[in-house]
Amino acid sequence: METVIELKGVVAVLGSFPALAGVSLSVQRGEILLLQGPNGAGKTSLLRVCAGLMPIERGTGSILGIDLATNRQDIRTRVGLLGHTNGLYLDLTVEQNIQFWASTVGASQEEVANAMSTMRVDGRLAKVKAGQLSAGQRRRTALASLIVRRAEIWLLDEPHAGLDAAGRDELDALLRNAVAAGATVVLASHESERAAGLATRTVTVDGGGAR
Amino acid sequence: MEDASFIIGSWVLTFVAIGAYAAFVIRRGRELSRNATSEEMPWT
Amino acid sequence: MSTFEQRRRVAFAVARKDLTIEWNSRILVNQVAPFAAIIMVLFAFALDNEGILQRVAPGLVWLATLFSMLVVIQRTFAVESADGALDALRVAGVDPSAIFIGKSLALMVQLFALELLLVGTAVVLYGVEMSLVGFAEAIVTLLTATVGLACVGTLYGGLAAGARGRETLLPLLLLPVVAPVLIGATRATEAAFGSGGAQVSEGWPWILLLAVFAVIFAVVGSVAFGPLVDE
Amino acid sequence: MNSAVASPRGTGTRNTRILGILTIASMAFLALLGLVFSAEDRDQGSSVRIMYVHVPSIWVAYIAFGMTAACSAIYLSSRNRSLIWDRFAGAAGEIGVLFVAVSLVTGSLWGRLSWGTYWVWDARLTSTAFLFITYLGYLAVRRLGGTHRQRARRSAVLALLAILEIPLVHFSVRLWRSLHQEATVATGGTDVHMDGLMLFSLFFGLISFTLLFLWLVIHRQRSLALEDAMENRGLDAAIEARREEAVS
Repeated sequence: METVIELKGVVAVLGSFPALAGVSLSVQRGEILLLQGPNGAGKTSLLRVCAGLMPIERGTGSILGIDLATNRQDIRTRVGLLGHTNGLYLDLTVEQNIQFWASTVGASQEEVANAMSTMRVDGRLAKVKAGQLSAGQRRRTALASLIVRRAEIWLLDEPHAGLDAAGRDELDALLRNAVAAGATVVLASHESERAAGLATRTVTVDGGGAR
Repeated sequence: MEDASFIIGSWVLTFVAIGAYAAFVIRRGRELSRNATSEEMPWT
Repeated sequence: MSTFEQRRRVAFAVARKDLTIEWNSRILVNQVAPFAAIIMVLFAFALDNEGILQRVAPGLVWLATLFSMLVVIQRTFAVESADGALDALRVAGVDPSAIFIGKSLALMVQLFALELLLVGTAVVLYGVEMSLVGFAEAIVTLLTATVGLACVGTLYGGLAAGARGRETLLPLLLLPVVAPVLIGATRATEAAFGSGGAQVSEGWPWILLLAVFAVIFAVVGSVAFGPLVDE
Repeated sequence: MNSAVASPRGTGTRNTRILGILTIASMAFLALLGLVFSAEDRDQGSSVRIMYVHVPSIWVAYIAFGMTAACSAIYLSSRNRSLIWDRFAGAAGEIGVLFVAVSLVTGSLWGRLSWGTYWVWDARLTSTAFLFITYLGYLAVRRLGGTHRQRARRSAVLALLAILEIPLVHFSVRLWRSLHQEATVATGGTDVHMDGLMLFSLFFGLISFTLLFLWLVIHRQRSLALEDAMENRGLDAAIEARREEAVS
């Protein structure tokens, strides 16, 4: 198996607070890894480090074989992160948001249409401004714009939050499809029962470390 | 005499400003070096 | 590795996105433009003398532009950080220089519209009169000054936005840098307006200064934007 | 740890102490030269005595800002990106701001005596004021927080931008002033006819202020290094505390 995420003793700080206090983690291609742990354990920071968003202060790490310390910019094009925030422009409509993200990677109109129908944000919803959507609808829009980015590693922070039962089923199916197509998924979730059914492995994050 | 007070004033001001800054730098250094190890003070 | 073609596509996507946001929200039209117009009226209250107003109209136009520009820049980066879109852009690996060019382009369009409004206000409220050549010169001045302002505004706006909660830093960083634009654009506009007996021909050297400023900050900005905003 | 507790050493070494004594001695001698020995100027009278602190101050400020830019460039271009260059840049920037402020104030006092006004909109004065504000912004950006490397990169880029901006501002302010006839007020008043001793005093002032600058920048760099080290140590403790959370 190919190792896509390799962290050794990674420390990452928010201001002067060590959000990650020495995390070592190894993830193989094709895994669906569930991060569990209490609030403030460092799950979000761990995902942000893997996305190349947070610089690492100490330790070493590589994502898809690219060094986290030196080439974070190169990593970012190949991973997709759905954080606490959705990364949407609230004054753009659902369709305009997804179109924008599609145009940054050069995705086709067909891919946009597919992503929108997969996440059920097509039709009437497509013309609504993101600022007027419900939490679950925003989450689905964010997932749709994640789909068009064709990431190799999906990093998802509480992806189930705010989704209704049907939406959760669709998300699970989507992730399984993505993995079948060669992607890797790391997700943090409080919905442990549902996520455990989906995950191939579970890691507990606590006190800025992983076990 | 106005001239003299301006001249003395500018000299005094210059030296007071620099002196105060120098004192700040030295005191900060003393304070911080109290607990510092040799590795943290490569100049010693 | 992003090719030139990719970068151009992303830059235009970013510019179109920012302009669509303005089109959807009409913040510039409904809030910033009235604010700019109010500044012009307040100037008239403060300098209550028609002769003076006519004489200093060019300076007032550009001062009002700078103040409104601060608001516009803060708005264009608030849009990015409202729902973590700037983070999303960074994760998407979008080339920072393309973001810089795109956001600058959108800012140029918005600033230019704002300046046209301000010049119009000066003509109406302050009794400014222009010859045809003067009018052409005013337009060229607006264009070159706008390019410089937009580039430098995007550059420092990004820096201030990257440091969360420290948006108040923007005026301190930005206003000293745009001093050449204020000087150059004011003199060129004076020539165009004929304020204080200035000749139209006196304006062109100042426009050259504005052009140099614009070129320098367009080039430097696209290099420096990444390291300043990233992290 | 033990050796550190034994004697509080501060940021000084034998060499900086020698430099410090030299600086103090030459400052005292400069005061004698400037305030007692040197003659009054033919046109300006005794007010020329302000020159001996005013000109060296702005001289130091220029050296300091030059050093900030040079160290920032070295930081960005060096392979290992040693933070010592960032700290030298920061130390020099801070000292530069102090000396620009001193020269602005002494300059306006001198101006009051020789031109009868504290401030004229002369090109050099105006662009010096901009210099001051620009580097205040630089120092503000250094204090933004984040990791040391973030601070170093951000402020280094900003320092290079400042170097680019200064000539532009200076040039445009000069163009701006050249249109106004009153500009001669500034240049006309500063015509100082210097005899040998005055010239020597001024030259001596430049040297002793340069010594002062070196002494300050070395000490400041070291105390900044200590600040960074203490922050790192705070991080070590915080990491320990963070790990404890998991055990409980």
